[in-house]
Amino acid sequence: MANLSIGEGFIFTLLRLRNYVEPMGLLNDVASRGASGAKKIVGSRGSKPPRYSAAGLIAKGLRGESWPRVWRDVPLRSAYDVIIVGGGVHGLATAYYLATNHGITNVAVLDKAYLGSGGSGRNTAIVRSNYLTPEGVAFYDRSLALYNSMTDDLNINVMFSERGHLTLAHSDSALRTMHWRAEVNKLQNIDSSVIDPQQVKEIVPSLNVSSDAHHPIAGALYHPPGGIIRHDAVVWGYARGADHHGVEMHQKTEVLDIVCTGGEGPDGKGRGGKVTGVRTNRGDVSAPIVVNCTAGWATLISDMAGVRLPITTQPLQAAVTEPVKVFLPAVVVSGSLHVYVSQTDRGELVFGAAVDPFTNYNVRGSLDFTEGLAGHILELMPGVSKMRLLRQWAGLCDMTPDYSPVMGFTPVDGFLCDVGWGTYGFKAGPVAGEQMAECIATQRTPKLIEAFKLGRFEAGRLVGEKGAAAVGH
Amino acid sequence: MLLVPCPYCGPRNSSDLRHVGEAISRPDPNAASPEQWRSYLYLRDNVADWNVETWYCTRGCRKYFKVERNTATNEFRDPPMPGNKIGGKA
Amino acid sequence: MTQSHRLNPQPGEVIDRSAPLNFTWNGKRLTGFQGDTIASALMANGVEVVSRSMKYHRPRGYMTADFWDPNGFVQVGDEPNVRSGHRQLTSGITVDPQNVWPSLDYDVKAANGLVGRFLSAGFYYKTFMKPAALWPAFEKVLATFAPGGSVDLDSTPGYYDKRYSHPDVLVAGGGPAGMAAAIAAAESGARVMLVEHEHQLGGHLRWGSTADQASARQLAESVAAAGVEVLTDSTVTGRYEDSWVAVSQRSHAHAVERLIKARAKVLIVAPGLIERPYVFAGNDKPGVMLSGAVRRSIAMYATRPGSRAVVFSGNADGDAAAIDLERVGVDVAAVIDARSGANIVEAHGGAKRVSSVELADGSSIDADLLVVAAGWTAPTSLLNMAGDRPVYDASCARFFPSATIDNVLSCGGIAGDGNFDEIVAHAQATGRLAAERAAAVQHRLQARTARSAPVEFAEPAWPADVRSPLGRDAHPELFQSSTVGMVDFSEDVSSKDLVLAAKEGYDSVELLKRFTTATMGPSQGKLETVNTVAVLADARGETIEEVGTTVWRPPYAPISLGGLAGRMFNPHRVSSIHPWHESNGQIPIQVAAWERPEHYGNPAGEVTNTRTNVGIIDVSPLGKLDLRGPDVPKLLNLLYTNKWSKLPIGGVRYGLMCAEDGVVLDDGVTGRLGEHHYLMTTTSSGAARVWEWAENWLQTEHPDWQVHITPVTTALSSINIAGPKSRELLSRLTSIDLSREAFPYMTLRTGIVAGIDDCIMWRIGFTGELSYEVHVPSGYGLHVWQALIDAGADLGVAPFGLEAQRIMRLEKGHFIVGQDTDGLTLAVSAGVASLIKLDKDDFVGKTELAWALADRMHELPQVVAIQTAAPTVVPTEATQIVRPGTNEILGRITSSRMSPTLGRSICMGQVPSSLAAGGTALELVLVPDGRRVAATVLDTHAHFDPEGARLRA
Amino acid sequence: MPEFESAIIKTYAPNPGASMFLSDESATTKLLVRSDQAQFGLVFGASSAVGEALICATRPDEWLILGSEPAVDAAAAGIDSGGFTNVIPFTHGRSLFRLTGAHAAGLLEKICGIDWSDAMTPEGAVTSASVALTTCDIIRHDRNGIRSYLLMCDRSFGQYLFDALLDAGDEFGISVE
Repeated sequence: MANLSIGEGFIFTLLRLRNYVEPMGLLNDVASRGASGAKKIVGSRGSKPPRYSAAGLIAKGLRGESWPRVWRDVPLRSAYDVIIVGGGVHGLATAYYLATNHGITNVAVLDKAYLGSGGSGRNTAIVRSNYLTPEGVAFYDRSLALYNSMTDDLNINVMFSERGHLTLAHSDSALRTMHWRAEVNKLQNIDSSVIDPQQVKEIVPSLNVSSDAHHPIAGALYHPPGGIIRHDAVVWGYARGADHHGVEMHQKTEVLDIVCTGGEGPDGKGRGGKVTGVRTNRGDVSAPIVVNCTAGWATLISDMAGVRLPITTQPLQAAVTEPVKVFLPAVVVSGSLHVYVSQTDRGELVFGAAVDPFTNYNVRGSLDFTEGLAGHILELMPGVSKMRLLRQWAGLCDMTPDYSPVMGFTPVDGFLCDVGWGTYGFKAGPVAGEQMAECIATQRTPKLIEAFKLGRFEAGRLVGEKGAAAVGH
Repeated sequence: MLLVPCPYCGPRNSSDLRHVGEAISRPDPNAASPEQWRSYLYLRDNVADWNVETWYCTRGCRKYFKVERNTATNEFRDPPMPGNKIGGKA
Repeated sequence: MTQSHRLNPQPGEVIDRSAPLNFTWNGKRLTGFQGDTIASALMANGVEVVSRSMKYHRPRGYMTADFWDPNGFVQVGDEPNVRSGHRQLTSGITVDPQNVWPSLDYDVKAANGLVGRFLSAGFYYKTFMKPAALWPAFEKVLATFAPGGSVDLDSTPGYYDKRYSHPDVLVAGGGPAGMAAAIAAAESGARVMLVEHEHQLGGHLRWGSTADQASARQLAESVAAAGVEVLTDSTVTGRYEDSWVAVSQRSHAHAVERLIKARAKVLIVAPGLIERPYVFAGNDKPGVMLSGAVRRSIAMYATRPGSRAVVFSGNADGDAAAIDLERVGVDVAAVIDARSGANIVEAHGGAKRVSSVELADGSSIDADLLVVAAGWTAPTSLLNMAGDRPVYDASCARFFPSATIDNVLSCGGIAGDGNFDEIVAHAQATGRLAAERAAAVQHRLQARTARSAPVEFAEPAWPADVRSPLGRDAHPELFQSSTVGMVDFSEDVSSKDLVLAAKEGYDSVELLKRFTTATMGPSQGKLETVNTVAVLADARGETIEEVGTTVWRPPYAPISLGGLAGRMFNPHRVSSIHPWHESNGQIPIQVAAWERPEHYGNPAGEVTNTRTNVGIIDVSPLGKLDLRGPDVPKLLNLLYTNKWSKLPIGGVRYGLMCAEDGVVLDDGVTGRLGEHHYLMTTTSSGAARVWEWAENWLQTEHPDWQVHITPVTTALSSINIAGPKSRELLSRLTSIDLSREAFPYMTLRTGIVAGIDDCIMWRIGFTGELSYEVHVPSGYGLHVWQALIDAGADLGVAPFGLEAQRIMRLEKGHFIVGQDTDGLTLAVSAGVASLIKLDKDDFVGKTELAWALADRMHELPQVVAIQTAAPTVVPTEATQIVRPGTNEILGRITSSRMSPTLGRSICMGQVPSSLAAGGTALELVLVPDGRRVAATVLDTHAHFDPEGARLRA
Repeated sequence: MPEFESAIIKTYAPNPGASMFLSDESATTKLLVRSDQAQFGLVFGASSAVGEALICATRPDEWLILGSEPAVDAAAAGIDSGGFTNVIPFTHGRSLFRLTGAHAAGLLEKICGIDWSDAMTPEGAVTSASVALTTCDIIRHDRNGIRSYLLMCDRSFGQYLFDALLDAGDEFGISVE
């Protein structure tokens, strides 16, 4: 196990120094530093960009002006202090907190497509913190807190709708698991309790709570702080915030290889090695730290550094209906029926389900998914049979054996992971970014993610969320 | 709905089978190191490419079999339905 | 109200004037004809405004008057979002406008239009932020802008249905090309399914010349003659992997909607082209219609779309619309020929109708109808789903397929242009090619399928595509005028919104789409995509080809949840004794698919009777596997943690199974019936899993072992007879010697019970009582049960259910896999150390268990029996065990009951090893009030009769 | 011995004039042969009459003998007991139904994903598949030139499947025989 934590001994002097010596004048610092190859920052924010506000909207509306770019479009440079692979919520949040909490701004976020094109833009935007294990609860509770203040922090309305989250139980054993979660939650001061079918009906009148349903509702875990959020706004908000601090976002920039030296594998990769940079479709870029935030593509990226991960990739499908007048006030999840549903402010029902039954990297979506989904939804809410499914899509999930992430250092020095999020990635984005930033900046594993280290698999100490997996989302 | 080439039944809808996972071999349980054993338990290649995997024909012949599938395209080697191939310019 | 806008009979009209139909619109009674769509009936009645737009609540009239019309959504009875341009009128329906408040004519939210310039796309991201406390209130206001109709939550689903199909060739689109392809394929010997979205075959021929209409009829007759299965008012909604094609059939005689799942050997995509709107100021005003809408209105529905028209024409269809209008007496004020560079810049008018059209030269023409013919969108959805990425051809101003897909062929307008004969000839060649390729696919499927008829010839070579491609007609690039207009009508997104968003950095198609919601509305970009891309290209100073397009995702057209769900199947299992339970007061419980008695009214009484007299329980759902072969002991040794080599014939043994990570998987008893014959029982829920598990080990790791596993769960009805009088009861029904000496604990006997041969009896005791489990051939299960009831009246025999069994097993301290253990519980934590035999050469999970026993026991939890200090307190299952005085979680209660036998509460739970010793004090946090109570760990798992004297009696 | 009781416990009013029929033949004697030897010269997917019994190759290493008890006994004499072979009485394990009618394939097409065309599932073909979400062995066994199928499922699902077949057959005018 000792050899798995090599990265923690590594001291990143430059970053540390800058962090402590000059935490404020960040842009100047980045721009003046020749060592990392930064000559001149093209398009760097000269002054603070205008804040979003109603007054601003009116002023711009009157003058017919457009807003400045949400993030700059700048050339890719040849060196950075940190390269983050994957421009989703996790990668962008990591960059944002590196800049804001630690003053590390010579950072590039690379995405092979456009920002938010992976799971961040494909999830069903549910947030909650009523997990099963104390580790999970503490972690997601921090995430929920960050989501709660995000509109203010990022100055973009992420439209967090704290509407309550219901996880239905259709059997005694499911109800027992709900009680288990509720009790763990309560002991950590999370608002979470088990309610009976009548209370379920009062909160969500469209649910069929009759006992002669095929899968009668035996009760539910009710979590009032859970809700939905506008996922794209979270992506754009972090990107905009990171950009304000000098972080660069590079879209259509695909990492083709990770360059290492000294490792026991081919080309200096693997255990004992050290990262020196990445090869991309737009040229080579050097960096002493490379962070893998690529969800479904996680093993493909980590393979480039010679690091094997306990991850399989399985699509998670979702779908949306045409809009109708709003009738569903809360997020409803049924683990045993493999479905979750919420209604957007636009009136669409947004559905998700369980991951596909076999590994693959295909996001085309299947008919079986929509059939199963509709059947299960109608068992729960027979009144919606005439609503129409408008669109279906899929995202790639990085599934781990214990339904918990892999975070922090790896056996390759300078190569860090924030992956293995399975179906929970979006909920965790803010806290994952915050903790990864701390991990990079301090070169120590923060306590909140101690349980999620890669080494736990080789040590045989899995995280207990496995028990709650069946009732996920 | 994939058409899975069961070597016994012939092509079958994937809902008639269960995907067992990547074909892996079991280390000697009495000699394996923790690293080897837990690699066997938890680590998978998870390539986005051709991969040998095991399926179980649940609703059909009830045989376990190995088959090669491209996890990026979901194409099977020597596919039961020829013609899925996407070519160049129309 | 008369049908004021109905024309004299037209030669191709699809309405039946002899069949008038009454309906109400917006509270008014109107009349239409059989064959009308709701839209055509409304237009015939002179209705001009049918809806309000989503954001600005601008009045909207019919623009395309077909399925895709973004303005034509109406509520019909309890059905929201009905496409009035497509749905046929039926007698007596109630049709109402949607998205209006308080009414269609006076909509208060239309005021949004006045502040429109502040409500640019994505405005909500930039405001409503301060004060944060008010956001929930803002959110409620935003939610009232939700477009769409209303659902009636009390409505019950109608009869929906599904069907599989295996056509050789499936043709999507019943226009001239689709029909010609279907005929040619069928004449080449293929089984063909032809699916048409509209109510009639014929495509654009339906609103063409008399000759066109005659051609359509002729083709349709040939389709029928060729034996093609024709589905009209049906849509191919998706093409999924391995040519799995979804068809939504709305025209089925019995079902509201039927989903057909077709494994089409070849799919022909022939959806034709969709006419595209033009972006200019006022382009969403009522009275602005696309040329196809105007021509359909006249030719098919005999309705007059206006009285004075301006026609903006970029193609022959626009010209034809002008001719059609003149023919039926509409004053065509001007034809603005885009091909000669003329342009329109704005449709002027009041709130409800166009009144004049302003041209690029500054002139203005009075008109109440502006007909636009600006070009076509190729609906390439099905090709996208098959992996094609269409590319833009600037000379034709539309996208074309870019790739060849061997089993997806396209013909008709999506593939190119030509005159009727050229289109038909290409389609026929496509049909023949499809049939040939389908034959090649059929050959391979048939040759490889075990049950199929033998194939008589070698697999044919893959038929090459030797079709001559269709030509392409030049078309001017007509996307937007010099003015700002609506691009996405259902989302109220204008060209200015798109330009501003692009400048703000949302400048790739996907980001733009997400930020502005353009193309995300109900027509999913069928009308909007190309204009969106064109506006973006213009803003970026690039070509459309460079900007590219978005991926069209399934479904091609929205499909109802009822249709997708179909009839719902919920397989339901019962034992052979079920009729008795039903007529004897069972309170049933559903456990997975099984329905079984939870109790018969008084579970505590059932416990007491069993402990005092004798009880019988139907345990038929218990998983049972018949194992035969010389290597069964090897298999048992591998699957179970304990040893099986020395189990004698007639012996029964308990075993625990683990997965390779050492986690408890299942448990049960296995008995040896003969030299090479065993019967294994599993948990009810684990039956299927254990069977597959055992087969996996046999087939993949040990194919050389000779073992046959046969599931016999429902071949045998299983009855447990428990209690001090069970021996007496059973002895009345069998001649087998049941004495303690002749038939000791943990042995089995076979023989006759209640006259039934081939019964298996084993003496085991999950309840802790003297008990016999009898396995009876299922055809006689009910007979044996009834015989036990009848024979034991004087002994006090009574049935007991699952709940009484759960209480008794907890009294006795037996854990339940999956309840007292969880997904991480290693076998070494289950308190059955004596069953883990590390001296065996191998067993599943051994490696992990050996390591755990060597050095991890201190960090692993233990399953223990627990009792609360106060005997009346029954902690809810899942009650947490904490470090006293803190919220630190140490463990939890996994099972708990009030014990009728002991008159106190009893529990089982998981605690850390350090707290597992008997006598250890625990603190529990009760549900729901958080009250903290004391409890103690017991020395053994058993709360009752720990020595096992009763079951050995 | 008391009478064998089928899993079909509901009673139905038969309509002799119907165009499609479903009958419960669960009492048929069923004998399972598991063997690594080819039996009766039948390869997986085929069936054949042996005397009055019907022998179906239901799995690559499994054969099922159906018929009256004497017929099955007679046929069982032909089992090659060489190699690794076991014979397992299976009468009680399965419900057995017969579906007969010109549109019988049309009914199955509603609840089962198998291709029922003559080329793919000819007379005598044996397959197994999900029917209304239960696993069934299905044998095409036409009667007097009329399409007919034998369907077998786990006995505990019998009543459920019987009703699911009747429901699916409603549009074809099905009746219990």
